[in-house]
Amino acid sequence: QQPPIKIGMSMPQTGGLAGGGKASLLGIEIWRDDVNAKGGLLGRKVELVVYDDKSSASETPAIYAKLVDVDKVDLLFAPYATVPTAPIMPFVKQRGLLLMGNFSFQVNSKVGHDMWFNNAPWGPADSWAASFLDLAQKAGGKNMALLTADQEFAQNLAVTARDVAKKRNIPIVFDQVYPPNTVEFSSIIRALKAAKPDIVYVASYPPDSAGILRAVNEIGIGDSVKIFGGGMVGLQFAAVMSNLGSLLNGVVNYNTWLPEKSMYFDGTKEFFDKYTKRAIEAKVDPLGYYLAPFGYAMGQMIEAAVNSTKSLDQKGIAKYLRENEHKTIVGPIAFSADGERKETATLQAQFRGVKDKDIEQFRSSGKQVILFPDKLKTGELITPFEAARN
Amino acid sequence: MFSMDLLLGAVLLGVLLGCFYAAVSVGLSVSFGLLDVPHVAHPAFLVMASYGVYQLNESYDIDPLLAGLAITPLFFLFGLLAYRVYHETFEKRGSDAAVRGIAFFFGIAFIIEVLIILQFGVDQRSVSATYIGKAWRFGEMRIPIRQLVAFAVALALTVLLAVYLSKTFMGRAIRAVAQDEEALRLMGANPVRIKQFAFGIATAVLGIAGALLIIVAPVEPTLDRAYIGRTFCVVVMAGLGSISGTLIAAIILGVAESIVLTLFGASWAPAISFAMLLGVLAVRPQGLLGR
Amino acid sequence: MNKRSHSIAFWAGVAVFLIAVLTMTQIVRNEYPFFAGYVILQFIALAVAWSILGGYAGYVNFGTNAFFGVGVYTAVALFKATGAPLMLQIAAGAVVGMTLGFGVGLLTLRMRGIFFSIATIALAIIIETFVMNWRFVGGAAGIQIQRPPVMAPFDSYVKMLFFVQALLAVTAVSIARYIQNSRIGRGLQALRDDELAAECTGVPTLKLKLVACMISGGLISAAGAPAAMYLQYADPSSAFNLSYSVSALAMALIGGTAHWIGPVLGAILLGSTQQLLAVTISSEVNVLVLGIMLVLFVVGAPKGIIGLLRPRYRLRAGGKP
Amino acid sequence: MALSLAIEGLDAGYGAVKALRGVTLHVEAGETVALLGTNGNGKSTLMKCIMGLVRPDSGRLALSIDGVTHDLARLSPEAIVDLGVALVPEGRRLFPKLTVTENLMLGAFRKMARSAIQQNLALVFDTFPVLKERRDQLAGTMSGGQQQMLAIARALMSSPRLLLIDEPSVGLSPLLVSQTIAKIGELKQRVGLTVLMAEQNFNQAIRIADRGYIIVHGEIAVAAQSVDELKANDIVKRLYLGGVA
Amino acid sequence: MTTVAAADTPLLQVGTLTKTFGGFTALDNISVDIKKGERFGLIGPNGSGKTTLINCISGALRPQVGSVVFCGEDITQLPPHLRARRGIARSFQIPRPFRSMTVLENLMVGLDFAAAGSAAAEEEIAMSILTRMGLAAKAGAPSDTLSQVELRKMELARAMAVRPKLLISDEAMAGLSSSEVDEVLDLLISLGEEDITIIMIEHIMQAVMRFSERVMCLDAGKIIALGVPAEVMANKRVQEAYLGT
Ligand SMILES: Nc1ncnc2c1ncn2[C@@H]1O[C@H](COP(=O)(O)OP(=O)(O)OP(=O)(O)O)[C@@H](O)[C@H]1O
Ligand SMILES: Nc1ncnc2c1ncn2[C@@H]1O[C@H](COP(=O)(O)OP(=O)(O)OP(=O)(O)O)[C@@H](O)[C@H]1O
Ligand SMILES: [Mg+2]
Ligand SMILES: [Mg+2]
Repeated sequence: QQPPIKIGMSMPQTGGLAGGGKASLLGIEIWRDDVNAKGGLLGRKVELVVYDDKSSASETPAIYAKLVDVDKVDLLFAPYATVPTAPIMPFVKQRGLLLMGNFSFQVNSKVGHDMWFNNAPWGPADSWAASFLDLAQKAGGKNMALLTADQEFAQNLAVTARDVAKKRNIPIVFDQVYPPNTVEFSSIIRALKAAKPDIVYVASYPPDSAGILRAVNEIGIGDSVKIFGGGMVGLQFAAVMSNLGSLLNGVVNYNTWLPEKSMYFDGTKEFFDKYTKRAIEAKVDPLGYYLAPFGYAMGQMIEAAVNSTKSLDQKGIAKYLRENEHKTIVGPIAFSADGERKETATLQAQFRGVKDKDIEQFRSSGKQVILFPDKLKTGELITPFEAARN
Repeated sequence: MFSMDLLLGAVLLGVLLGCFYAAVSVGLSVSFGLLDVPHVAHPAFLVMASYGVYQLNESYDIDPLLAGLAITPLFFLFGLLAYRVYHETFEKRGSDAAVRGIAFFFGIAFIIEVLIILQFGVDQRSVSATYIGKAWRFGEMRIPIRQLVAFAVALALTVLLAVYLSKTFMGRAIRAVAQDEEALRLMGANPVRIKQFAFGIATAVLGIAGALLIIVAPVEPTLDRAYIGRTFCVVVMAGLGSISGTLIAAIILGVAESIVLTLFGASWAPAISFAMLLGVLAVRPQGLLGR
Repeated sequence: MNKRSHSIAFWAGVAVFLIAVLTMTQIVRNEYPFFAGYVILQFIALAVAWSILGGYAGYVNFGTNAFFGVGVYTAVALFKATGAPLMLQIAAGAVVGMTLGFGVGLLTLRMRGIFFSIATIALAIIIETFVMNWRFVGGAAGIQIQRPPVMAPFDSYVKMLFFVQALLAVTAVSIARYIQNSRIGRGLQALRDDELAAECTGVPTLKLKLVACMISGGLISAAGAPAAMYLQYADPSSAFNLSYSVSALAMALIGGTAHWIGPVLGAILLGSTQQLLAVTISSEVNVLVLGIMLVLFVVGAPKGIIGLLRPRYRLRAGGKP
Repeated sequence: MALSLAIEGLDAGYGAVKALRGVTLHVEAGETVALLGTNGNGKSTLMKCIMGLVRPDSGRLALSIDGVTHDLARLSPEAIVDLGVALVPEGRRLFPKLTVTENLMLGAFRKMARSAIQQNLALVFDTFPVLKERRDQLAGTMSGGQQQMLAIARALMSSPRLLLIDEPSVGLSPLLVSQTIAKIGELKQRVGLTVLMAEQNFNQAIRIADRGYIIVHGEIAVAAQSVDELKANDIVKRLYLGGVA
Repeated sequence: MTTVAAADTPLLQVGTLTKTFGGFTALDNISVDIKKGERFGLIGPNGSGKTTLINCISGALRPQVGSVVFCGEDITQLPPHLRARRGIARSFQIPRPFRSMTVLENLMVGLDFAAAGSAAAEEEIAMSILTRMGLAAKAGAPSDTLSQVELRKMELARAMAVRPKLLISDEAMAGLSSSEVDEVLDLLISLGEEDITIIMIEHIMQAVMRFSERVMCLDAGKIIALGVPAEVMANKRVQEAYLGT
């Protein structure tokens, strides 16, 4: 019996990122069980070594040092999200280690590590804002309001949004950054409404996304608004979605995977069957669309690379990952030189016909109609925003 | 972008927000302001109450405010128990209970956070009620009804507590107990029982405050950390133990936050409200209505 | 033992410790001990520095995170602007920390007890907000940092940081020990008990408070300054994390504040438990263990670990917030 | 109105410090008994034992009221206060951040006293007019002597039957000392108060005392049956009557 | 030995001092000179402003109007610790011990900061002061275990440890028996012989009479009498407001 192949990672299991971290980990665990059921990799079982980084950047350096130097893991996965990932980028570069990224945003742009591969569908940095503004301009949007959380992810989105707007000569009539832990958005929304924007681009964090939508519903946002949303983190999670219910209608927001017919690939359905069952026991997100399948896909890519290179040589694996397109449950994935997706596969989707207090409704198609990218599109934008809300 | 209308709206919304702050702080004003218990777990208790309300709302469809009222007796008992534990294991022995108490209650707060995570998971939770998500039209203005609810409840709570503390024998004993326990004993009152009872009240109030918290915005297990600064800020700015001061301080804070959010941009809001706290303390080191 | 031989023993101990640390960096290949050890040493420096103000003088500083973050961002700003070497970053961190300490010291003029503690929380939030809005150092999004090449005799940057942090911890301990044994210590203790009586007995309370704030603040910021190089990344929410405040206070109390060895023991215990928990019981349960430990210790050892070891330290333990 | 306090063989102290040794003493209804002794001899400790604030190591503490005997060593201070015992503690022990009125109202916490608040308030305001003037001042900002008055007044608010006073004259001006002592004497007549009083101002104390004890190193050295006997005692002569011209 | 001329310049000059609390005037235009080596008694009804006056002299309070000149230097704006270093020490009427320290350590604070010397010598001096105050047996006791009277004595001892030129005692003898009063008086008088100027606040008349070379009586913040003890005691206003005889 050969020793198992160890894959090491930290994962936020407490703190602000825990919700995503747990769902992501469950996706990876399902892959591990699948691959082990098939006899493992290179005939060896796969074992995960996972530590909690408490959603904090200051914990991860020591954890990854331990994974590499003490646990002597064979491969590294990154923790969910940007903040915990950022401090380990220089470390893996110095050590020449392969790192599979997990939904972080632009952490490799300054480091330039050539053995980094992000599983997220983000693609080029500006594609995100570009796709939203494409939709907005097509709907007749001429000026933009920007409301962003003072958090790294949202700020990164805001920066690209300002750039893209500038390039396209879209004036920004309102640009506010709100601090974490803001309780009440009524005041902010009143001010935003007073600016009479056509396009409202919101980059918010989970606790705030709900607050913003509530305030929008209560205070109103004005008939001028053609499109609302874009970068609201949180609206991908089942708990938030079922809380907000009908308040979601009309919002156009980014997503990564949705139960629309264009999104099913080889193994996708089987994956969600397993996930749904296990999520209940593990008390994690019951839908798990946003992160879990990408955790699984990360495993699939490693599986393919190891099986075809027939070794655990990290350079070889990196080379394979860089040069091939990979079939996964979230569709084909190909990487560009910086380790991000060659082409963006970040969805923009509009909520429609959502009722209150019902998680199950989100399992059926049509609740979130995909507007972008064209390849995956399942419907057209309803505009203006107010019209799309009923 | 400035307009009188916007300013007025900001003030109005700020008053409502302030009342909400008062409601979540007033218990602390008793437990910390009057009893000198360094209750840094107060916000954790608050979040726990919100989860209680959530549970009732979710499984029995009880109105969140009613649910808050329903768990109030439970929280009263919980407060009695919590104080008992604090007292027996701790206060009884240490002369420097105050600083160590901070560490103790931080420990308790961590434990509560984790227990909530184990029971409910890490996702956000919120409740539904007819008045959530609706607004009351007031001329041009639209005021969220959930904020009006917070306003009314906070006002009622503070008035009730203030009257209770100044007009009843028990209330006066509660205000005296931290100043000299032995002397209070000489008055024929058992200081431990008084403190326990007062702590019970301070915790019971959290039942309703917790309902408001989850009515106003969704909660998640570690939300308490965001409220440590805010609640202590309100209580200290008020002047320790002053109930009416708590309401005033909270409203000042709410209005300032709201004005800054509406007119100057949100990213400086926390700096400004806490700078105001420093300003108040610089002029009146004992707080607005402190003695 | 008399004072003199105490001193000789202490400095001999310091020398042995530093030599051991240096030797370790030369012979141990595995880097993990240095990553983890760095954090523990940092905790020692923080806890000892905190207790100079919080323990001796009884002014409970909740703003440890403010000083820590200021140290981090002084280093970041300096490094980004001039590429200054590590030692200069730390020195600058210490100076800025002392300046901030001076400001905090002025708060003690008017505010006693918990008012002071709350004011330090407020200060931390205000400074964090400033940093969040300061685009040069990356603002809220944080900033990634490329380490310069490591200097001899070290073969890895982390080992060097480990040694540097050991130096900082030793500095903090030496200063705390000096204060404790000098009349400054007695003056701080007197003003903790009764400021007016101390003043009327000839204790220059304002000066002592300012000195204590500046030393404590300078040391905390200095201990924070290398964190940017350690993480090779800095972001406001990590640098100004409230957990630094909680940990510093908890470690000092768990160890006991009557003697400088208390915070050291507390930091070693809590720091290594945290490190150990993070890599063993991996889930929310490790926070639970931490919470329970905190509660058990303050309950079970009212005078801290040193109170358990030497009951005569009954006096001087802890202050009023 | 039968009330008597009987103490037998009382030992008490603080850990290693033995403050009282075999103290035997009794106080009968309507009496005013003086307790003398130089500082640190255990007078206050004795008072605290009677109030239940210090638990005796051994000995008997019996308070009989209307034929019912209560073992004070087993009762809590609150229960003892409820029986109608009140102590004016040394060091005043006021609630510094409450006003004069609030301090007085707390004096009437005991259920029995609540109905008599108005009478008692009138009584103490009459005794110490300055308290009425300063009714809204915070107790902590009053002068030393004013605080002492407030402490006595607060104890009277509980309508006590047995009043223990630890050094009532400390910090009071000569005029107020004699007024206060006279007032205590008057109350004794008016409401049948029984008083046990530790008082160093011997000349004032014997104006109203019926008899007295001298406590030396925690032991009762002299139990005088009358004021004259006290005056004639050697220890008293040495401690209180000698020296100063 | 001091020259005649130097002895003539007052050690302490208080000029037109006025202190108000809110609307209440606690000190009203007080002027008084105190000579070097003088034993000065300060009396007055409760709340007449005695403590407030010495608070202004020691720097614990700042007067609204007026000046305090010590040894020819205007110290009105100096903080208390600098006044302590120049030689002004005081005791507190309501004791304010350093609770976390032993009695000996309490004294060491003053010796360390106001009268610095070598550590070993300091401890000796502290012990000798304690012995003179009759507190030697309590030197190692934590100060929070002292009785009230012991605390007052420690207050005085701690003030002495500052090695002052001017020692202000605020009712340090309250609660002492007359023989103990005598002992403390002897001590103070012997300090006076060492050229230390002493201001003593007391309500114990024998003590004031025996101790003071001059007595000043305050009433409602004003000086109503100032002179040799017998004169002041004979003053009609003093008798009405204060002595009551
Ligand atoms: N909490 C305590 N712990 C230890 N010893 C104490 C405590 N309280 C008092 N003592 C000691 O017990 C002895 C008796 O004290 P007590 O207060 O009863 O004396 P007293 O006769 O009232 O004296 P005084 O006239 O000074 O008030 C004193 O020596 C005192 O130091
Ligand atoms: N902080 C304060 N606020 C309001 N009034 C005050 C304050 N401090 C003192 N007073 C008042 O000033 C007056 C003078 O007080 P002071 O303490 O000087 O009296 P005293 O002469 O020392 O009296 P005693 O003999 O009773 O100690 C008193 O009426 C007192 O109530
Ligand atoms: Mg006594
Ligand atoms: Mg006085």
